[in-house]
Amino acid sequence: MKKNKNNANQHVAIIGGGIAGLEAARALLGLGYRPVIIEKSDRTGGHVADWHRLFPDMSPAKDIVERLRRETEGARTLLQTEIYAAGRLGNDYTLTLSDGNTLRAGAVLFSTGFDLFEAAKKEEYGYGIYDQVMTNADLERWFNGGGDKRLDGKEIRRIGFVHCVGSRDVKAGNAQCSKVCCITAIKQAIEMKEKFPDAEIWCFYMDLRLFGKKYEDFYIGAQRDYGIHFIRGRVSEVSENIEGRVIVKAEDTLAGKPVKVSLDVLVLMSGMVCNRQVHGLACQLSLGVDEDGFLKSRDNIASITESDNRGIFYAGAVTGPKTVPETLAEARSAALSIHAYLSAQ
Amino acid sequence: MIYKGKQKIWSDYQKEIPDDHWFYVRSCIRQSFFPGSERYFLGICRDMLGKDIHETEHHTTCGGIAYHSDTIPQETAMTIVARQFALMTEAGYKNLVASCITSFGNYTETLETWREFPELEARIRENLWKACRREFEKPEYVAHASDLVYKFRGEIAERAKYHLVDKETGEPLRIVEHIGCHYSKMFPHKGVGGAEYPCVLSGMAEAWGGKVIDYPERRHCCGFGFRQYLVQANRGYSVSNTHKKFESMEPYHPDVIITNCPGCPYFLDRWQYVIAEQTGKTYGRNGFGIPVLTYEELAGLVLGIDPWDLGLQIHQVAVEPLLDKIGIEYDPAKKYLGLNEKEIMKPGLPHVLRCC
Amino acid sequence: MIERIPGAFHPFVLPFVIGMVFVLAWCLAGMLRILFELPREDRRKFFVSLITPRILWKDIKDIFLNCLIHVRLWKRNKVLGYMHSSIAFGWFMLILLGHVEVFLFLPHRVRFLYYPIFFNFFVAEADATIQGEVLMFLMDLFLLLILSGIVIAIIKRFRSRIVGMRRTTRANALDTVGLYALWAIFPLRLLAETFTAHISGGSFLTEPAGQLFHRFISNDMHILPTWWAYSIALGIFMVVLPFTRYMHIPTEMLLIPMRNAGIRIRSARKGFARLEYFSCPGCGVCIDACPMSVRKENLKDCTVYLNRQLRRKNEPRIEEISDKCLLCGKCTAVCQVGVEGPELRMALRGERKYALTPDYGRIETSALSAPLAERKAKVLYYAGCMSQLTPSIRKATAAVLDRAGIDWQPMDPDGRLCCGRPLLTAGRTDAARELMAKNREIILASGCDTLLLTCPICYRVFLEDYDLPGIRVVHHSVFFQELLRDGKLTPKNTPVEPRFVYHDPCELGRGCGIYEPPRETLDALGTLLEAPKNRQESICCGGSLGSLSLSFEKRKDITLGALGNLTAARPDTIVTACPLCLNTFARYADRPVKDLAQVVLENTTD
Amino acid sequence: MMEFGFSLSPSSAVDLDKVDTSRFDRLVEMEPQARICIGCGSCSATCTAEPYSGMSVRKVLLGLQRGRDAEVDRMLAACMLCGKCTMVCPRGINTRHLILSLCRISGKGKEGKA
Repeated sequence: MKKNKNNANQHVAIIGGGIAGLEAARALLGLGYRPVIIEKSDRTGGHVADWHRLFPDMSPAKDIVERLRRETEGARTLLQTEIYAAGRLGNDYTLTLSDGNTLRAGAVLFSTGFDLFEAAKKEEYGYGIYDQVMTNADLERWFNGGGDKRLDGKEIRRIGFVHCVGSRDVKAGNAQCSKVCCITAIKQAIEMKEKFPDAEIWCFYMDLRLFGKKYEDFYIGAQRDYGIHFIRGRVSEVSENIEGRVIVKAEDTLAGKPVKVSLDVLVLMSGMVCNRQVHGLACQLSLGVDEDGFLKSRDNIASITESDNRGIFYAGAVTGPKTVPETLAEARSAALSIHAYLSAQ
Repeated sequence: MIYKGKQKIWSDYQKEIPDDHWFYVRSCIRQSFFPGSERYFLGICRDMLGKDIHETEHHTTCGGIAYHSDTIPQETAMTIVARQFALMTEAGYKNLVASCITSFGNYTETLETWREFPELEARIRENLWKACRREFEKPEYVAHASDLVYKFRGEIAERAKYHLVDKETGEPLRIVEHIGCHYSKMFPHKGVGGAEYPCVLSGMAEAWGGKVIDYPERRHCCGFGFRQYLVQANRGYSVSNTHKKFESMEPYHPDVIITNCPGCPYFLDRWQYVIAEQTGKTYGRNGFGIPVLTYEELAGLVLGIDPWDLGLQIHQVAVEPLLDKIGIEYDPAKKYLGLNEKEIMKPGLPHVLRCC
Repeated sequence: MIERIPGAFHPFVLPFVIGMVFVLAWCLAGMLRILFELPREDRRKFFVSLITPRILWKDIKDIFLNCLIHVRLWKRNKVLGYMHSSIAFGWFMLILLGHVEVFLFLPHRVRFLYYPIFFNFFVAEADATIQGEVLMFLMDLFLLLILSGIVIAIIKRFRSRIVGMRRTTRANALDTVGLYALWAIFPLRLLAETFTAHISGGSFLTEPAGQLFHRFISNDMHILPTWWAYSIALGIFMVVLPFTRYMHIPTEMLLIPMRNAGIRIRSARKGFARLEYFSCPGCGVCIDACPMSVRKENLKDCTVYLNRQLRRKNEPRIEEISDKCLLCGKCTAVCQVGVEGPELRMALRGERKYALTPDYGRIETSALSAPLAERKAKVLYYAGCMSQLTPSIRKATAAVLDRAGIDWQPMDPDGRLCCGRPLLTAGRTDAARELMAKNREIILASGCDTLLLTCPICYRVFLEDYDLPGIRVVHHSVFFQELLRDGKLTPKNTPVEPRFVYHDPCELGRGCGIYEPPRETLDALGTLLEAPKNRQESICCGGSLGSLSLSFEKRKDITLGALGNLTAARPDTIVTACPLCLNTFARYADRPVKDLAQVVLENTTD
Repeated sequence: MMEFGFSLSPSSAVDLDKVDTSRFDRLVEMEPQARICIGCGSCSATCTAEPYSGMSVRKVLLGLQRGRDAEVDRMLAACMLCGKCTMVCPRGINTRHLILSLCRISGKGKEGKA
């Protein structure tokens, strides 16, 4: 698409400076727009910035985040900034920011992402109660060099992974599949096996949803090359024995028998849940919210990056759990949609 | 164990418990199994705390045992419950307190069902009217008696004569708390502390100086399970269940088990004898078992009531090692003297489990 | 004719004599050992065969045609056939004619083992008579024949592709010694005879050569060294012979009469099996023939290497090779001496010790046979496990049988027992017998007179290993051909004749010798094309149950290789008569693969 | 010992801490593919021996990892080696050879004498 001279005057507000926001900003910069990234935390990169390595190529998450940061240096990035109010003014949108300024933009992109399910809400898994229970995010933090007393200096011989923590669970309020946890669990199990070669690892799953490119290879590799055990059955309860080890109970539904195992560390695969903070803004702009709390696209097939409102666009996990490549592709797609929209004005 | 984590959960599951004016419904079986418990509950509430607690001789079973044993349908059980509500309404009370966990569960389940299916409530009202020409108002509040004791645990602690500590070492006693399944497993928000980490008993134990043990099979059923025990052919399951719990708590060397259900203390107590006979194994020190007390009995001990007045001699597992450890004074000679020092018969002694 | 050397002895004969005595003793001991290892009844069978004129004549004929003329090799590869028969037959004739000379001229010297071999050294003017002249001429002729063979052998050694072999075995050190000794023998003989030609006489080869040499070197000092060298070469060859592939020469001469006597492999290491793996000439024809050879890593898993490892007693490799084989039987089909690779492997698999014994005690045959006995159809159709996985075959067969008005019923409509052949191929013979006994009870109780099979695996075991008196065991390829021949099925008139290529399933073709009936059927229903490799030479589909250890991924190349052969003639449809071949080919084929039953159904009318 | 008319029944739960998987470990050495089963059940569904014995390669592999050796041996003894399971396995496991290997190692990882 050709760069439009008039684009230079056009502001596009990007709400959320995760990888979706950054990638969209990068694309919009390329098209000659002036994207403004509004990020509530003190840094961009979102959840991916906390991650260590990404499947399926095990590439460092840092690389992509840093590349995106570098390539969006030309965009205005407002950190530690929240949006107090939003409204429509003619063809434009005005956003009242927490820094007291008002931003006027021709289009608004919601790249507000997701929240990780709060693992402590699944009380039976004992996160925050039993010493040796941690989450996928805790583990990535540890992979990134942040110390963790659950692992540092401990003799780790037995590790468990619980899939679907807070996802596909109506009792936890999230019926949707969080999509990336199966492959993340397998990735982390392999990484743990590499760190603790003598450890035995069990993954407790309900279904294994390995839909993406090379995911199945990961699965076969985890079984064949790393000897990771997969038990089809959801963990029912977790307790602690007198030695401080975690006792996990589940049913091995393939064997039709209850199983229990004591572990040195248990990792809970917290799922992606909707970012509830964005609901207020969505309400002000009368955007649809799906039953699962994610924002509603105009339709889920042809225009997933478009809202029902002219000039408001979506990218990434704001509309539902997404993988990194899906998020990036949606961000570029949204940038093009924004360009088409603004060009038509 | 991260104690703070538990405290957070406990704070999420606190329920408001009315201060006074209760309609008390007794348990079918507790009066014979733990004859002192209900009496001292009323004693503590009325005499010590000066509360208004009313009970009536017209109260019957809540139907819970029959319901959970699949011998009566739910409608029948609900109609029986409705009759208890009618008694309460007639007596002019709005807060119901149940002595029995199954009753508590039964009342809660009935009320929750009616909330979901109002037409069912209408039918039950009709049934009750047809059956005994009674009408009722739903209680504003349903509590279990242990909720009240939990609420007043501080008052009891203030008046305590003994604390749950080893008098020799000053160490807190290691206490296993066992919550009846129907207390909060069905409706976590109806129990103090929720279902996973209830604090109704642990709160009492800690308030009175003890230390609660969180062992792996803490959540497990005592083994009663209604049909598991009531059908004789299934009793193996029942005792196996109990055995599993004891095996799990054994490494922690608990001093006492406290419970808030009629069935649990009975089975945790009596099955220790059966397990000892079957396997030769006992779980307390020196061949004794682990004493199993109701929370009222424990409160009674803390308040300095004579163990034999509390009916502790009725337990299978001897409580003397526990009494000695706390330093509670008792007269061994009076163990088998009943009310007014009347001789009640001495039981025969088991072969394996040490009882004196 | 003059005897030149008094006493008819010279020390140079010693290397030959020592070698000869050694090899004869070795062979005698070996023969006795094998005879001793044979089960008593087999031994008896062998002796009886030697006095049965019909078999004896066949023995002589086979030994002559195979060991000397190499008829089978001629059929396969004319250059190699010429090479082998020139050396073997030529050498045989040299020995024979040597003896004739001795008999004719110096009959009292016959008892000297070496005399006929070194005849030209010991005599003078042997060509003085017309008989002598003719014999000398023949001797030179056969020597020339051998030398021509040796030239080809040398070329083959270094450029096997020139003689039409893609792959051949790599010789070990002793084989190489034997080989060079063998190569050396005949040029040395030529030299020796050439140098003595002016004394003993010679013919068209030795005489002119002798005269030629005399122009350069005129004294006779070099006569003796050449005869010494000739004798030493012979001696070396015979001493190393038992430890080289050349052992096949004497062994095969025992193998042929034993096979003709009807003896089969009973034990994997002893008796007849030992005879087979020592009969292997190590030529490596089976390397190119083996379907596994499409993968380089499997080049050393064919029968020639099994025989080599068996001789070396390399147990891990023996196990690996015997488990990997597809049992397609092609190595046997191309083998010059007829080493039965599959049978050898099955016997080896049978040697395994298992901690767990199969037990089929819980299978009640009465319950399985009762409904069959009630219905009592003439033809009992047993689909077998593999046809259970290819319902197209079962349905087509049923429809064809109905179309032809056959009174039939299925034996295993809902999957029953396995035929037992997979257990046999895995070497679990006892378990197979137990299962076969159960099937036999069911079949006998069913009251049928024909047992129809659509699976060649089942067909072979029912044919070879079951005892079903009064019941005809027939494969559908034969049965349907008969139905067509008898007019019970009518070919459909089609404007364009479908072009078929027929794949011979291993168990049906090489296994049971059924090649023509399916072809006749296809020919009647359409145009039959032939794959370059067909019938005996057909290439295994790669799906064979015969291989125990070959993994799924590694079979793919075999299948693709077989498909390449089948599609060379550009057929519309690949037709086979085995559910396993069908299943395997269908996975990778670029055109329809059908069972014969489907083709018959589609191309006949009611 | 007093007779009560009932007795302690062993737990039906599989305690993975106590399960002896040495036989499975030995199998994995011989047949690395044993690990890649996904428990789809194709083998069980197609098994010729299943109607007479409950044989299932899936259950065999799982049983070995859950300490159910006696059950595994009972199933293995019923196998007819027909090879259907090998043909249907979506992961391409050579189940037939796997069964033969398993038959060579008995109960506690001991090997049948060759």
